[in-house]
Amino acid sequence: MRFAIAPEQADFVAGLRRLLAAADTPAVLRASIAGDHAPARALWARLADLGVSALAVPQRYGGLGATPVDLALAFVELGRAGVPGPAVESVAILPCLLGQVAPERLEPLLAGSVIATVAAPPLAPRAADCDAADEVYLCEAGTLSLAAVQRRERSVDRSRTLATVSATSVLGEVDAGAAIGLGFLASAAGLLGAGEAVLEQAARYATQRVQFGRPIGAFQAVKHLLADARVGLELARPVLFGGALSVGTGDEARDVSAARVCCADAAYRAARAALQVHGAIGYTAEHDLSLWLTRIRALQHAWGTQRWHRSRVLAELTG
Amino acid sequence: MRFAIAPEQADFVAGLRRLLAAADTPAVLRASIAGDHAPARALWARLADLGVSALAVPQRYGGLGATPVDLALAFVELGRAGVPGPAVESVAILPCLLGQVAPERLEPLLAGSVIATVAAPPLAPRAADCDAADEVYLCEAGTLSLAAVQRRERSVDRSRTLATVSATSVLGEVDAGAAIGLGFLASAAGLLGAGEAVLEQAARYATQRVQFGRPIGAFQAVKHLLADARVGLELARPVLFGGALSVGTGDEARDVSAARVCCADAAYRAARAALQVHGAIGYTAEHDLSLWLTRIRALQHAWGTQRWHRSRVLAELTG
Amino acid sequence: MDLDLAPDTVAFRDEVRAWLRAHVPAAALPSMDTPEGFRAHREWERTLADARLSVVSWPADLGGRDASLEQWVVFEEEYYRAAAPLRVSQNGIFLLAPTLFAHGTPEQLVRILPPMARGEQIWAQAWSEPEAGSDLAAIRSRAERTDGGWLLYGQKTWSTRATYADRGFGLFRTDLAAERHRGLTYVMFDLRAQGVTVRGIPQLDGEPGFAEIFLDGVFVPDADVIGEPGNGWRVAMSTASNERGLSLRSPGRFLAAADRLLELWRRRPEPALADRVVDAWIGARAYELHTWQTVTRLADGGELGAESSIGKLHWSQLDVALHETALDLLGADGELAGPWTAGYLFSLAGPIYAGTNEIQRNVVAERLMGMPR
Amino acid sequence: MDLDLAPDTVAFRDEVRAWLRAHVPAAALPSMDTPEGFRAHREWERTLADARLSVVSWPADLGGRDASLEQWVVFEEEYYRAAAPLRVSQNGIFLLAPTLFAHGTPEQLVRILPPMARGEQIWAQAWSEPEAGSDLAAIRSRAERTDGGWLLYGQKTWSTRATYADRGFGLFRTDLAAERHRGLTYVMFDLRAQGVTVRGIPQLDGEPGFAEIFLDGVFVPDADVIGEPGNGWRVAMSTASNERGLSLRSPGRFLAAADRLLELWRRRPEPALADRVVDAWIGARAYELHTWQTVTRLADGGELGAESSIGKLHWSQLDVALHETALDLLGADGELAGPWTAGYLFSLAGPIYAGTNEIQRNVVAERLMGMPR
Repeated sequence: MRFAIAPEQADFVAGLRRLLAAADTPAVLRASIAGDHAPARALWARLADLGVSALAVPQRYGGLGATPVDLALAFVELGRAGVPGPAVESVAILPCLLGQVAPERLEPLLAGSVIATVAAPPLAPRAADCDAADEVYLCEAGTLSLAAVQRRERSVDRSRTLATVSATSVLGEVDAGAAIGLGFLASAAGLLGAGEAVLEQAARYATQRVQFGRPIGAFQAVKHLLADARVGLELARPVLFGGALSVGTGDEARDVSAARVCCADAAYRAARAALQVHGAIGYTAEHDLSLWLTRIRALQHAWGTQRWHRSRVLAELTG
Repeated sequence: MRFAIAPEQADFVAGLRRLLAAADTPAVLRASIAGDHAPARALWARLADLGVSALAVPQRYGGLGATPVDLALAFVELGRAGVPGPAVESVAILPCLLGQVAPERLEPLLAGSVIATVAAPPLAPRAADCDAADEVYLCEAGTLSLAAVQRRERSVDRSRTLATVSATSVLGEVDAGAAIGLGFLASAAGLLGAGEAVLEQAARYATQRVQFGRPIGAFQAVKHLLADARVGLELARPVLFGGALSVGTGDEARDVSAARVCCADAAYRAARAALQVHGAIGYTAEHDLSLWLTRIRALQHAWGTQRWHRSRVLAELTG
Repeated sequence: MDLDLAPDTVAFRDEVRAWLRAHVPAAALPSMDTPEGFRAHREWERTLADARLSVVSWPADLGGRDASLEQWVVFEEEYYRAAAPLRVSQNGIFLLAPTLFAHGTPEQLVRILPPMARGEQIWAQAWSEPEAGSDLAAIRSRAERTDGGWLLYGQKTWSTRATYADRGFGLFRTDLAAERHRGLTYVMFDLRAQGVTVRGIPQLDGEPGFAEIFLDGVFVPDADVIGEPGNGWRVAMSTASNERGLSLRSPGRFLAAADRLLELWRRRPEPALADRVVDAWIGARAYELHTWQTVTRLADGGELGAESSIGKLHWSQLDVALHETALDLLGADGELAGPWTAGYLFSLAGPIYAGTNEIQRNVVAERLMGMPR
Repeated sequence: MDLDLAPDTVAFRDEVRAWLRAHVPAAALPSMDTPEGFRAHREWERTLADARLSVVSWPADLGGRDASLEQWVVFEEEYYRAAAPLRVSQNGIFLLAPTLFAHGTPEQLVRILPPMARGEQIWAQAWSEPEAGSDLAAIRSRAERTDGGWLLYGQKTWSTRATYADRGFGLFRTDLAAERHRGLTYVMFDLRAQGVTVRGIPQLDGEPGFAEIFLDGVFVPDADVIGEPGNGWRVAMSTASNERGLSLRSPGRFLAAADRLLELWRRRPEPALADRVVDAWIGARAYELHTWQTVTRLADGGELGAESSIGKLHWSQLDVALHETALDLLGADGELAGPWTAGYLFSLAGPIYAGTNEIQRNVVAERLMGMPR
């Protein structure tokens, strides 16, 4: 029993974090909001160089065939940095789906030259971030198809575009469970990372912002708000990796959904605390915090709601 | 529209509060815990002199035929003082039930010479405080009966005794809705009063107890705990009286259950805050706070749970 | 004790209800934080004023109806129930006007209030500064004495509506030697005057709902100072109490939102969320009844005072919880931009503005419960 | 990264599980806060010790098995799952013993620990005083120098188990001139010695789970001081960290409670409470996984440190919420005195003892997040 990341995993995380810290992701997100996806594409290309897009592609197709733990580690960093999507879809879900029926489509995906997204009704009724994607898929009733955008809709997170899609050509029958399970895990990881990022921003702000003659972090109300959010994140992290270790076992449904519940709750609590600590400035679109706040809210509803994941855990526990 | 108590109601409340403040109710409760109900009986006799036991008895039977608002005002004070039961049963519910089928049994009840309790399965499967009562009734499936204790059980509130009962002789068919509705209202009022009492105790303690060189009430964490509890109680009070005004109207079920939900939640939150403010001393049976804490928890389950009342409100709103 | 509306209130309510049914635009107006939306909302104020419904609680000679508090609460309830447009004039009519009624000169009343009532002058509040958010006494913007008036210098921020509004009001330091609360003066100024620069600040939804105001020698005549110079803190506090209290957050808003939540529940029931739905409705109802209690107290000559902090803590938390519940009921659709997400983002500001909830809890604990400072 | 138990841990777990199945009393022992219950629990400690299962993590020559942390967590999980009796010796084995291992002399180890392991000496903690609850540095009880030892004077309170225990341990002021944390000495003393008066304090459930201890010239030999005189604060802090951390609240306790909650849910499902039931299980699981993370870190030579405050905040709130959920599921039966109400009342102490949660939040914010003091 060694429930800690290995040195080579820590190295991978450190490399990823360095790349992302230098990438000015807030500017990338703002460009996406303005409809300019070129900066996001450039960032994705650099992430592909580091192997991110090849993580979940099996080795027999030239990918890294990384473990779910590695995938989760990567998504924590993507979430922390606020990398625009479609990440869960392109990196976590589609490799597993395409490997089953259209492995020839994997190569550009793992190389990062193609970014793709997928809708999976009824759980994920819309394809996310299709404006930034080269390919759109539809996975419905056990069938994977290429798809075309029907109707665009806006998300509360202005850097996301959502669209209902319809199938244009059928690729074949797939077992979607494993693929979407990886999507749940990646979604949980991304939320944890985003939650950690907003709480760090809030803690930094609390030591700098002075009101009533003291840094606001000296007030017990602010301390306790931050501490409670920290507790949530600290407890969510091991549940995330417990979920990653359960992938492929009989406990996967229970443990991955538990991870998603914990990470999404902890991230949301951290976001609320961060906004309260920042006060009015956190409410402005100009402040970077806003990019994470709306994203964390939006992702509560993506790839299964909290309610859906909770009832899945309960069914596993009592079924 | 005058949503405030009238001067004569304020006088009644003040008189009741004076009597109860002088009655050393903690000692009365401790005697009840020890199985000695004589002090409780003596207190009940004094309350009867003030008219409390006659409040809900119709004037045609010699009672005061008081309004539901008056009844609620009285029960707030009984709850605040921690008067042992059976109060909801003897003062609020039974007058209305007995008036329908056995008005001759009202006279000793309103005089305070008889204290009575009642079970009403499935909502109230056990008769409360039967050890302190002279008469035990069973109201089940629209029939009111005299009843005998079958099996005693302990409550988490050690001053309450619960018992399953069985009918010994049938008194007649009753419409129990109105009677039990008054019970809900009285239960809500008692909880509000108990909540106000524990919060006042906590606020007093917070100004006296010194830790780290300051009264603990100077710490923001303590202030905010108290303030949040206070908000709950302040918002519950108008809902209680809104419920009282709705009795007999088409909104009664909705508004009385809403009152019970608000008052019970606010009281419970106040109890938890009071315990946290007191620290270990609040956890001791020797401290008076303990008498209210266990009572507030017990009463969450009496005359309808919070869940039951919430689903009643929702049914009224959406049915 | 009763909750029965007076006969004239019932008549007034029926009139308001009928008028709103006939006049509220079928399609929602564009956001008032866009130029075209601001114009549309300004026109709506004019429409309201033509029916003498824009400022019902004001005296008749200033454009109102001398409505009682009871009638005002009923008006607001009807207004929100009808889903009528948000009030672009709210900073003026709910924040500035009460201050003028309490401290303004007769000349100020007749000059300022009628155009406010007709939407011809839209007012922006200018309370906060970069270093004075919750801590208003830390204000640094100043007004220097000049011939016949004052010159304003400094920076205001989080100024709601200021992007498109006509005039602003706020506190300025007139005695630089005085400490914190002292030496502040309550000033009205023209947002189009020379020396004013307004920069819109986009909110979470991307629209510039508030703005920064830079003031560089902006002239303000003596006639536009409210109360005595140096006495601005006391003058402002009556406004602040109004902002936190009855005026800005009438129960109608939450009752209407709770009704929409129940409608959503009917269409998409989810048993696991039942209690949250019920609690949202109960919370709105509690705030309504709490408001009636306050209305009665004020009608009896009582003061709003520190108890307004209790109301603010309640409605601000209720509003967030109610909207979170709606988003959760919407399931995967909960992230779609629409009325529920707009209401949700708006609700998030509740625990922050008009005195953060942390400060309100201090007020409740210290002033109402006797905790040491 | 893995969660696979080592082969010897699996073997140990199987042994423990089999032994517990064979030996845990079918009927629960009477409360250890009654004289007969205390005796029964003391005997159970002896039974455990006979199987060398009373102090598995201790060295073999002191009655233990040199169990690894991994094995200890597994032992606790099995122990709670088997609903085995509460440990009447827990103050000794979880609070005092770690202090002795860190600061005791070899003589103290061999004299104190074996009888502790066999339940022959039951220890009570004596931390708090009437004026020093959360603020341990405010301790006033004192130890005066005398020939060959010390004389204890003063009063201790909230002393868990002291009503029936044999010996106690705590901090005493030995240098009256020193400020707060300084001048304190860590002392073990006999609860039956001359000059000791113990008065049981009934808890919410009416049983004397803790006691006041009055000390009037109680003699303690030098051999019963742990560490250097005057250095007691530092010595105690290692115990306090243990109290808050891994030792006292093993995840097994909450996993077992969550399993019972799920069992209750199966019998009395209530859809509106579904999410609370799930969250209780997830919370227990999270604490288990968090503990495995800590076990790994400690095995790598890391320290528990301020992170133990995170665990304490989590489990204490989880425990209350889990029991509240159970009571709510029980409906009208929720007020009946029984295992769930007993667990509920016990859980209410969690946010208070071993450093209140308010203090734990300060620790998290200040030491882990860099907030100013």
